[in-house]
Amino acid sequence: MAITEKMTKTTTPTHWEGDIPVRFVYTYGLAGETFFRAIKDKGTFLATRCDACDVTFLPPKIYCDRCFEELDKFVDVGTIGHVDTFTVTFKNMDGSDKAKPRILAMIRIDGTDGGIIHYLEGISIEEVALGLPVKAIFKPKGQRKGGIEDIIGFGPVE
Amino acid sequence: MKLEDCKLGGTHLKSSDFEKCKVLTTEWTPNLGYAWDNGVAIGRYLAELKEGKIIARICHECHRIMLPPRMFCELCFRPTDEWTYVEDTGVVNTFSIARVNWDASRRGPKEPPLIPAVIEIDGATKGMGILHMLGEIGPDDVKIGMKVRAVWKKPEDRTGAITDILYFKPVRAAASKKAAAGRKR
Amino acid sequence: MGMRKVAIVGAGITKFVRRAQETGKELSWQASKMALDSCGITLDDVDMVTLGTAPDAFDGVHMKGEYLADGAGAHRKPYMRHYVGGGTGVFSPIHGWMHVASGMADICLVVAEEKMSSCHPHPQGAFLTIFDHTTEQPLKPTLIWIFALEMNRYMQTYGISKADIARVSVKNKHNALDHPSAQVAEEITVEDVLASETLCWPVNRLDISPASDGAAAVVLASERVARRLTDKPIWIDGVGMSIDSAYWATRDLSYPRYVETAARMAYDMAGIKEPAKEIHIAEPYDPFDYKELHHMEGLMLCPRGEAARLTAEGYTARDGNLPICPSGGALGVGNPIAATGLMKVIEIFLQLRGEAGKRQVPGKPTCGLAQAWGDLMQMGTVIVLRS
Amino acid sequence: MVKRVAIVGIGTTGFRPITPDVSYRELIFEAARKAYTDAGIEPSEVDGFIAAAEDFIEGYSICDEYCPDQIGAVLKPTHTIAGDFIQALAAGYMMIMTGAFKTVTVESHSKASNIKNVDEVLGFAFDPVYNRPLRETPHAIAGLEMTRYMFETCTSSEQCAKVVVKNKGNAMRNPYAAFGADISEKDVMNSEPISLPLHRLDIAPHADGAVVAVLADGDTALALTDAPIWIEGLGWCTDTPTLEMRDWGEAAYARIAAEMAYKMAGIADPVGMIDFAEICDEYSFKELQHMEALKLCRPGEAAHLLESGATSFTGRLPINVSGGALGVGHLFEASGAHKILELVEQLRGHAGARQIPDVNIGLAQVWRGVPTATGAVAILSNM
Repeated sequence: MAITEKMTKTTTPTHWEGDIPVRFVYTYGLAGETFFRAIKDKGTFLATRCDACDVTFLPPKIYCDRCFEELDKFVDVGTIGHVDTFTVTFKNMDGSDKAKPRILAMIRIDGTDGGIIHYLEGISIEEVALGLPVKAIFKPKGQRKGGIEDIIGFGPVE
Repeated sequence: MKLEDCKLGGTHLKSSDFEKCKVLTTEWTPNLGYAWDNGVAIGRYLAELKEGKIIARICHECHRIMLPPRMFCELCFRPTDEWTYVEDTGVVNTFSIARVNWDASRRGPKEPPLIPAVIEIDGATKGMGILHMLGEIGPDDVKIGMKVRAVWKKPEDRTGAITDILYFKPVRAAASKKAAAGRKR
Repeated sequence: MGMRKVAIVGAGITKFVRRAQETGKELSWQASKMALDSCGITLDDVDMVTLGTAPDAFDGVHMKGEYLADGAGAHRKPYMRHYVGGGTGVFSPIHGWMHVASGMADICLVVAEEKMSSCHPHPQGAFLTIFDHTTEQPLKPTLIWIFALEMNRYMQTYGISKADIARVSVKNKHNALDHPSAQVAEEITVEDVLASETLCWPVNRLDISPASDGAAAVVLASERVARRLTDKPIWIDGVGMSIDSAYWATRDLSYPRYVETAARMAYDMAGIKEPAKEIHIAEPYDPFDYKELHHMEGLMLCPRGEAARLTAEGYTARDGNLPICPSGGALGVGNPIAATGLMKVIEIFLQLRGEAGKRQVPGKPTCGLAQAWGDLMQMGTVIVLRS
Repeated sequence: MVKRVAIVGIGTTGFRPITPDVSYRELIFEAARKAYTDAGIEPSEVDGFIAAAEDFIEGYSICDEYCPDQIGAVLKPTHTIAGDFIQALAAGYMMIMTGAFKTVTVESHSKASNIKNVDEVLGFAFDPVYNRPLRETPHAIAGLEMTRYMFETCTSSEQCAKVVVKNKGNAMRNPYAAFGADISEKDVMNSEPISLPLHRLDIAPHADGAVVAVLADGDTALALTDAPIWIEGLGWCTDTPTLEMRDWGEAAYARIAAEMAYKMAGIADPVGMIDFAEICDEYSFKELQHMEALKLCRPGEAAHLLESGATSFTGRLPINVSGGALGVGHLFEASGAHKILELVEQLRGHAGARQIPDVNIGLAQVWRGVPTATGAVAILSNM
C-alpha cells in the first residue's frame, strides 16, 4: 500500500535542517501600556472592572471579554494576593536543568478575579501552601523598565 | 451603517515612537529549529544532486515525468513508478531581477542583482519547473524562453542540496549540442 | 436545494495602520464590538465564533488563534480558527456561512485579524519560510520574487506593459481616499509607480500593497434571525474555494486557474451564468497591482488578457461599467492580510446596502463579489453577495 | 435536508517516536490512501477537504500551502483548521450539513520529531508581554493546574501516576501505540521531576503519525458502506486565553464542549449511555480532571473510579483503552485524530486484542495543550 519503494537500510534516511529566522517586537497594547507604566512609575497594579459582569480584570483589558463592553477606568488594586496554585520548576526552556529549582506561582491579587504568574521569593518549598498571603517585590524604581521582569517575585506579607 | 460615522480603532505609531521608547515594547527571538525528514523522494533527489545529476520520478498513469521527484502522483493519487534522470539544462519560464534580499533589506549599489527564475528542466514533462538562480548573465540580457544549463559546485564541495547547483547560465546553441552529445546517463 | 439562507447583518473594522499600538486582541475586539453594535446585538446573542488570521509568524505567537480568542469574543464559546494563507479573509465569511447554513448556529461572529508589525525588521522575513524548506528555502527567496516571476510571465503571455498594470495602483490608491480605514491612499500617477524603487523587476514599490495592522469583523445570521435584525440583510448566495498543488513552479503562471475553479463553484451555487453581466461590483484581491487584473480574468469578469485594457478605458473605475475595488483595495486601504479580505467583503456589504458613503458606486448594485488569494499563489476564495 | 453525517473511511500510519524513513508528504499519503481504500472512494469524487495543522509545528510560515497534494485535494475546496482534528471534524460536519458537500476528507498528522525543541515552540504560544519573559516551559503551566486540581479534589500524585500505569499498560495491546510499557506508579513517582507535582512519566511524550478520515452525508454513507460510524454529537469550546483569569482547578472548556455534544446527541445521562471514552491524558492528571468535566463522574471522584478499576480495559467505563496520549504518544493537532481512530475501530469491532465487547457509543475528547483552554468533544455511534 501507499508508496512502492521504501527505505530498508538504517543508513539511508537523511534530513534537512533549517529554522524560521524571525524576531519580534511587541507593543503592550492600550491596557498593557497603562498597566506596566503603573508598575514602573508607582510600583502598583492597575485593574479594570466590569460592573455589569462583576469581574475585575488583572491583567487589565480594555474590554470585558464576557459582555464586550469597553472598560476605560483603571483601579489601583495594590500588590497583595494569595497563592492560588504553584509548581516547582526544574527545567529551562531549552530542556537543560535549572541551576536551582524555582517556585512558580499563580498569585490571585486580592480584590480581583485575576492576578500575576510569577516566582515566590523568600519562601521555601516546605512553607508554600495554597492560600498563603504574599506581596509583590519590585526591582528598585531606577531599574524598572516597564515589563513583567520589573517584578522580582512575590514574598511573605509581614 | 456608514464607516464615516463610526469611531474606528487602530492607533497608529510612528517608527520614532519605538526608537524614542514612547511606547513600551518587549522583544523575542524564538528558537524555531527543525530537522525535517527528507523521506524517499527528496532524499534521493538530494543524493543525486550531490553526484551532479537531476533525478525525476515517472507516473505511468498520467505519463508525467515529475520534478521535484515525488513518491506519489498528486493527480492520479497513486504511487509513482520509476526513477529517471533528466538533463541539467532547461528553458527559462519566467524570471525576476531582484534588488531585495529575503528579509526586505536592499542589495548594495555594488552588489549585482539576484536573478531568480522558474526553469523548465529538459527531460521532465513540459511545464515542470523548479525555482533556481541565473548567473553569468546581465540583467538586460535575460529573456523568457532562453536556454540555460546548470553550473555545479565542484564535486568535493557538494553536500546534497539544491545549492549544489550554483546557478543556471545561458547556453549557446552549438555548445549545448556538443554537451548533450557527450552527456552520460 | 433547500439550503439554509445566510445573511451578513453587521460589520466592523479598524483603521489599517503600519504599526498599531493595540495588541492583536485589542484590534480584534475593536472590530468585533463595532460589528455587534452595528446590528444591535450583544455577545450573548452570538452562538459561535470563527476567526481568520494568516501566519503566526506575523503576530509572533504560536497558535495565535488561541491567543486572540478573548478579543474575538470567543469566551467560553465554540470557536475555531480557519486558515488559507492570503485567501483567509474571504474564506472567513465562507467559514461562518458553514456554521450558519449547517444549522449549527443562528448567529456567527466572524473575525479577521493581522498584526504584521510585530515581525521585525520586516514582515517579509516571515515569508522566507513559506517556500519548501528543502528544495527552495536554501536559495533565500523572498515573497516578492514569486510575484515578480508571475507578473513577468503574465506580461509576456499577453503583451502587457508595466504602465498598463500601474493604472490599477493609481485607481485603487485614489479610491482609498474615501475609505476611513485607509493607510496609503493618495493621488499618484502611472509615472510615479514606474519611477518608484524597483524591488524585484518587474515589481516596483508602488506596485505593492503595504504591510499593515488591522482587524475586521462581520455578523452572519440565519434567514429568520437576519430578517428580525435588519431590513437590509445581504445574502451569501455563493461560496467557492479551491487550492492548487503546492508545486507552484509547475503551474501556468499566466492564469490563476484555482481562482476560476473557486469562482465556478460560487457561481454555480448562486445561479450565475454570465458573471461579467450579472456581477455589478467586485473586490478581487490586489496585494500587487497585476493581481487585480489576473484575478478579474480568473473570475471570468473579462476575457483572458483583457483586464488591463478595460482598466485603461475606465471600465473598472468607481463610476465605470464594472467597478473593481471601489474600497481602494489592499493597494490603497492597506493589507493586514486576513483583515483585508474581510474588508473587501464588508465593502460589498456596504455597497449593496447603499451605505458606502463617498465610495458608493452609481446604479444601485444588487450583486457583488469579493475574492482573495493566497498560499504559494495557489488558493482562491470567492463569495457572491446579493441584496 | 441532510440529517446525519458518518465516518465512512479512516486510515492511519500508526504512531512512532520518530519516522525518519518518510517525509511528511509520504507519511500523510499512506494514511490518505488507506482512508480512501477503506471508504471505497477516490479523492477525485470527494467534495471538500480539511487539514488540521499549526505553522510552527510544521516548521512553515504558511503550512496550508502544503496540505493538498498528499490528500488528493488539488484544485478542490480545501482549508486548514488551526486547531485539533476534532475541531476540523466539526468543520467537515458543518460543510456536509450545509447540503453543498456530500463527502469531506479530514486530515491531521504529527511530525513532532522534526521539531528540534518542542518546548521552545510551545513556549512561543505564551502571551508575549505577561508570561513569555519568565522563560518557563509549558509544563510549568500544567504543573500549576495539577497542584490546584489535586487540592480541589483531594487527589494525590500517586493517584495521578496510576493513570500512567493504566494507559501505558493499555498501549501494550495497541499495535499503533509507541509508548506502551508495564510500569508501576512507583516508577512514575521516581521519574525525574519536571515541574512538580509533574514527573517525566506524567507527561505524554510526542509521536509521529497521520490519520485521514472520510465523512459522508447519510445517503452517501449508506451507499458506500454497511457499517458507517455516525457522528452523533460535537462540541468545542475556548475558555479565556488569559492564564491569570483562569479557574485553575476545573477544565471548563471540556465541560462546556461536552454539554454541547451531549445536547446534540440527545444524551441526558452520559454515565449510562457512553460505553467507552478516549479522553485527553496529555498529562496524567488531565484524564481525571477531564472525566469530571465530562460528567463521567462527580468532581473529586475520578481517582476513586480509576482505583476501583472501573476505567480499566475490563471495567464498566473503559477510558483510553488505546493507551491514550501517555501510551500512544502526544500528536499535537492529530491528538483528536488518534482518538477518533480508536472510536471507529472499537465501534466497528476491529480493535483486535483491545476490543471492548458490545460497544455502541463512544466519546472522544481532546484538549489543545498548554497554554490553551480549548477543547473539543465528539460522540460517535455504530447504530
